[in-house]
Amino acid sequence: MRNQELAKPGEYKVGDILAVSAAREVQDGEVVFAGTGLPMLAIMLAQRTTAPNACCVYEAGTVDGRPIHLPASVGDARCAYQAAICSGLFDVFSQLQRGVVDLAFLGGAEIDKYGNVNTTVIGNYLKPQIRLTGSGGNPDINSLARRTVFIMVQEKRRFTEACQYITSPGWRVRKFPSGEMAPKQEVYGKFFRGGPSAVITNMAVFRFDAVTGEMYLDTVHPGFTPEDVKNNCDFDLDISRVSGETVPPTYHELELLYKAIDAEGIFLA
Amino acid sequence: MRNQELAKPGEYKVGDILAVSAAREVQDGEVVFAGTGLPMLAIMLAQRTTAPNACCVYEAGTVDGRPIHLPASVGDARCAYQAAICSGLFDVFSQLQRGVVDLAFLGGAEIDKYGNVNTTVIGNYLKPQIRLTGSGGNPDINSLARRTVFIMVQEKRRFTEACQYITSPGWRVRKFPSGEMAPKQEVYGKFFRGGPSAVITNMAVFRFDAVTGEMYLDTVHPGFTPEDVKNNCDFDLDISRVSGETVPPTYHELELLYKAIDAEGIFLA
Amino acid sequence: MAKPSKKMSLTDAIQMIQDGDMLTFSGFTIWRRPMAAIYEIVRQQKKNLHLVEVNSGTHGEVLIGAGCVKIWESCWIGHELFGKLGGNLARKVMSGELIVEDYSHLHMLLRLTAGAMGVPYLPTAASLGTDIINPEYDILGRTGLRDGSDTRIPRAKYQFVNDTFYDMGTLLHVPAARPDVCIMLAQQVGEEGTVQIWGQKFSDEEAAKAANKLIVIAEEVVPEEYLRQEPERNLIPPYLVDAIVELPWAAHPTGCFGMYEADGAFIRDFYNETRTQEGFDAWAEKWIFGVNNHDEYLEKLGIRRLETLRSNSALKYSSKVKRGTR
Amino acid sequence: MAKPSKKMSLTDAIQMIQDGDMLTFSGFTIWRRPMAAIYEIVRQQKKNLHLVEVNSGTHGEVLIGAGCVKIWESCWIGHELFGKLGGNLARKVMSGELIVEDYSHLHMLLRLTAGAMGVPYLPTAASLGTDIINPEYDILGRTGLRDGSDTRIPRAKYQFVNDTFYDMGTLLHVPAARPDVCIMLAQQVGEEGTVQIWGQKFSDEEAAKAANKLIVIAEEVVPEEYLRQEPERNLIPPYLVDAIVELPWAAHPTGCFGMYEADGAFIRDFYNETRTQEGFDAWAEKWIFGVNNHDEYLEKLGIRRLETLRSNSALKYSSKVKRGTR
Repeated sequence: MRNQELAKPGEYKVGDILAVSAAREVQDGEVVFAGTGLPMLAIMLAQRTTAPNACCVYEAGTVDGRPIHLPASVGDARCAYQAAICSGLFDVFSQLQRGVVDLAFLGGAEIDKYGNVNTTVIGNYLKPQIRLTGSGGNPDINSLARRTVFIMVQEKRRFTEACQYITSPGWRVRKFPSGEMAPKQEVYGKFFRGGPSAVITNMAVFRFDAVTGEMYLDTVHPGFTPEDVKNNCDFDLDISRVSGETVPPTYHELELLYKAIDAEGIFLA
Repeated sequence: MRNQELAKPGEYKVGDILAVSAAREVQDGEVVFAGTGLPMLAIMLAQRTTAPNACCVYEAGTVDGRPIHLPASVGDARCAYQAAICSGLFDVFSQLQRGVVDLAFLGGAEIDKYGNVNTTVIGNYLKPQIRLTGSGGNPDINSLARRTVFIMVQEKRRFTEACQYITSPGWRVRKFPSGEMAPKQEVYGKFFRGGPSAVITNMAVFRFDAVTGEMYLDTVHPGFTPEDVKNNCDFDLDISRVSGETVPPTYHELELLYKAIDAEGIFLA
Repeated sequence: MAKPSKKMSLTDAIQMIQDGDMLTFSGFTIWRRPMAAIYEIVRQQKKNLHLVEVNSGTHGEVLIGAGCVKIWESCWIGHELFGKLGGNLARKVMSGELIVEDYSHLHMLLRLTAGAMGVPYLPTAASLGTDIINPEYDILGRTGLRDGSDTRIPRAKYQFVNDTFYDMGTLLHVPAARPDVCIMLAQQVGEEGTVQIWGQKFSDEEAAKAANKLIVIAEEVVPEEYLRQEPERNLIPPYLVDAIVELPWAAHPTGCFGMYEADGAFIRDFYNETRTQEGFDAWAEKWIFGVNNHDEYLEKLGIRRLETLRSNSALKYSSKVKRGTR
Repeated sequence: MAKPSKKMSLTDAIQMIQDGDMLTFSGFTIWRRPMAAIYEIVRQQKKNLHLVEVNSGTHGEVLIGAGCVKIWESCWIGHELFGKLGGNLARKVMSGELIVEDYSHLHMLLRLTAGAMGVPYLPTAASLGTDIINPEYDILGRTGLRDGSDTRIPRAKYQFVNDTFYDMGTLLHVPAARPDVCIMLAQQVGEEGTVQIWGQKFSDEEAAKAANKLIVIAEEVVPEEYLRQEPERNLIPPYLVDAIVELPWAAHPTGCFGMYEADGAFIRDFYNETRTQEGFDAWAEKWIFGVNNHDEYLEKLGIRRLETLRSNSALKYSSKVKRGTR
């Protein structure tokens, strides 16, 4: 029998609750774009629990792979094992733009209250204080998937009033040529399909107000209070709508993560 | 030893001189787009004689096939035999637009003095007297290859002052929105790469004046006079520049055509 | 956990198509057309279909001859060596029964590619200077169908646009096509729906991905793991597939790479016998309405005829069929 | 008749590249990068290169660290798990030594796709609303390089265009990229130049076809007929190939599907040791200038290290390499 009992604080690590919380965002039958790392654990865990018919697309060009060893990158040969399709970027990004992707997992160095994300520079773009990796597919995926879920580290400097550089679009974005902020719906026209639906950190799960597009606190991981989270946000976080505590991993989920999905200890050291 | 002697009138048929004349338009190392029928014979003959490094692209998606049985269509499985690539239309038409195609063989129901071709309708387009097959890839290939060679039947009604409908662009074409006639160079801008370089019929070989873009008679097949050809043109054909008689097939070429290339008698009955 | 099955009967699959739907197909001229599905569309008497295809062929001639089609957007119709034009289309366009919108081959390919890429148009330099882009010859426009009331029909046939990035000159924008349904004939489909196509892919990938629904007629349904052993060879993932119908010889009389040759004699007879509407009706009575299903159609063709068409495994085409005069 | 051979030495192939050339590459992040060619570019001390690539990785970090690059147009650089950012690029962009033009992933892919399709731009809805398309952040424009004097640099970074076919809203046009040279690493190449790639194709097809010249670094040169037995598996025809160089392990330390794993430890060392210019120079002295050719590089790595990375034939990746903590 699978042990569906919840693990107690101290029996799981930060990565575990991140992976489990992310997995719970997947609905059965969805087409999911996932990047390297925790997103892989999340989709693989979801496929083994509540979303057996979810299909995972990796941006390097594999569709619905069934790896028997955890890939260490979306370009890894392991992604292609028992995949339906092994093609390339043009195939999968065209499908993304065509509208087939339901959900995507993304990350970022900095996020603002509208879910805009920065992975490009710290400081002035024209004279960067720190240059980061750049956008990758983050903005494309975030533009064109129906829902996105961000997995982030909870730090005051990372949860900011307004991103120094918007790499990836949230619910209020820049409308060019003027550059003024406007709702995503207005900027995307008939291409609008949705946007960030959750942010998952080491402390909490956040969601976005359907009208204002502002982030609010939804659940707090066991061991933290809403105030702890608020203190780790640079903007004035709405903690009035907290729905409760984040459900921790079950023993069955932990077993899947450590014995099956990441048996080699690649992301869950 | 190969018999390189020229065959005498009566020893070869119309299809033979068409195929041989067309083959002679191929330069070694060229990338050639060919359609079903005589163009296939022409490129295969050229590859076995003067252009061993010419490469044939069929529009259904095969590149540099080495068929051991003559394809009956560009979509035939025979086109893929020992091909370098077996892909699809997007691949080969993108390469065409990219500019890799040196030469293409095309046909048509009607041609005018500027090399415009009609394969769409006879009569008024809006109330057609006869509906033909439509453009196929003819205009795309003719637009984007460096040189094109048309293989046609010589009839007065087919060699016309101005096509009733321009399916495929010659040296003077329509410039929209006004629709006035203008040089192809002007309409194509930096996409201009060339245009029809020869028309080969059952009676003669025609070429085009580099300045005016008008068709003139180059060589006449054995057994015909320039006047015969002029009488089978509805426009006032320039016969002042005839360079001589079309070189007939050699016995070696005929042997290749009948014993090797079209051994089953598909196009050369 | 088992994935939900998409296998169904041909009848059920074709019932997914509504009158007035915009359709597209796998294949090229007389190759790998989903003919069994075409016959079933005629049997179910679908009406006012809007075909959008890179080129047409025997399948289009059957649908048009049977009166199922209202609008045809494409660039070519005929039967290659076995019939030099589309007699049924010619008859119906000359009588005004059919709306024909002419594009060129690359234009149609790009229209489906745009649909598959999720963009409303693509640029091209192909076929500039021709009457294909003559604004006077925009038939859907002349017919008043570009008013936006049918959201599948773009507001213009083309646009002329100057390139300001590299000063290449004036290009065309051709509008995306997003058919309601693509019917694809594939050699092999996995039990979950992974599609493998052998030989030339034609414009199948673009057609399938541009469409909102995909019906796959499979010569063979095979274990999903079998196709996944070499995912590089597969074309379409299961989540794009809405229906799977397993039927052998389902492209007949068109050809199917690695499985069977085009039946030239059958196509030539079709071409010769259907130049008139009476001729078409008689032919349809014999080959479509006169058989109740695909099995009966195959019985009527007979095993000897089919075995002659069957491909040689090494060559991927038949070495038995008589093709020329020698 | 024998076709002219395109086989040559790595030295000769890299001599086809001129100072100032616009380059692009096969692969994705730390996978199937033509590393042996990258090292040779550094050895030949090419200058002012202009890289245009969907994403970069270890190869880009080597070229940038060595001072070969003037302009980098891309969307990402790093080493995945083995180094979270591109330390050499970061250093040189922060010091103003390198011109960086940021696009998004799909933008860069479409730029190469436009080049491969022969059109000057493609439309997309990706990354609207972001600072990537902020006109203030058009670095090539700010640097005065969009004046048309370099015909490879488009006159604008983007255009905003309204769709009037389907009223989809405002889209972007991204300009085509047409690199002078693409360097591709392939598992197998035929004697005449047919290229076969195993596993994910990444953006290789677009990169190769967008470029004016194509240099192929092949793990194996095989008989042409062998690859032509299954032409559906091949990616690039011989006439697009300008040079073939046969070198085993030529992607090391990046991985090569079906042949060998990425050498994570080697990449991590590179990342850690090259955060400063002095560190880079010492690393390059050891691994690039300190060996005369690819054979010496492999000798230095040693057979045991390479054999650990070698793929299992059934799995297509190594089952021997230690990857995680368990």
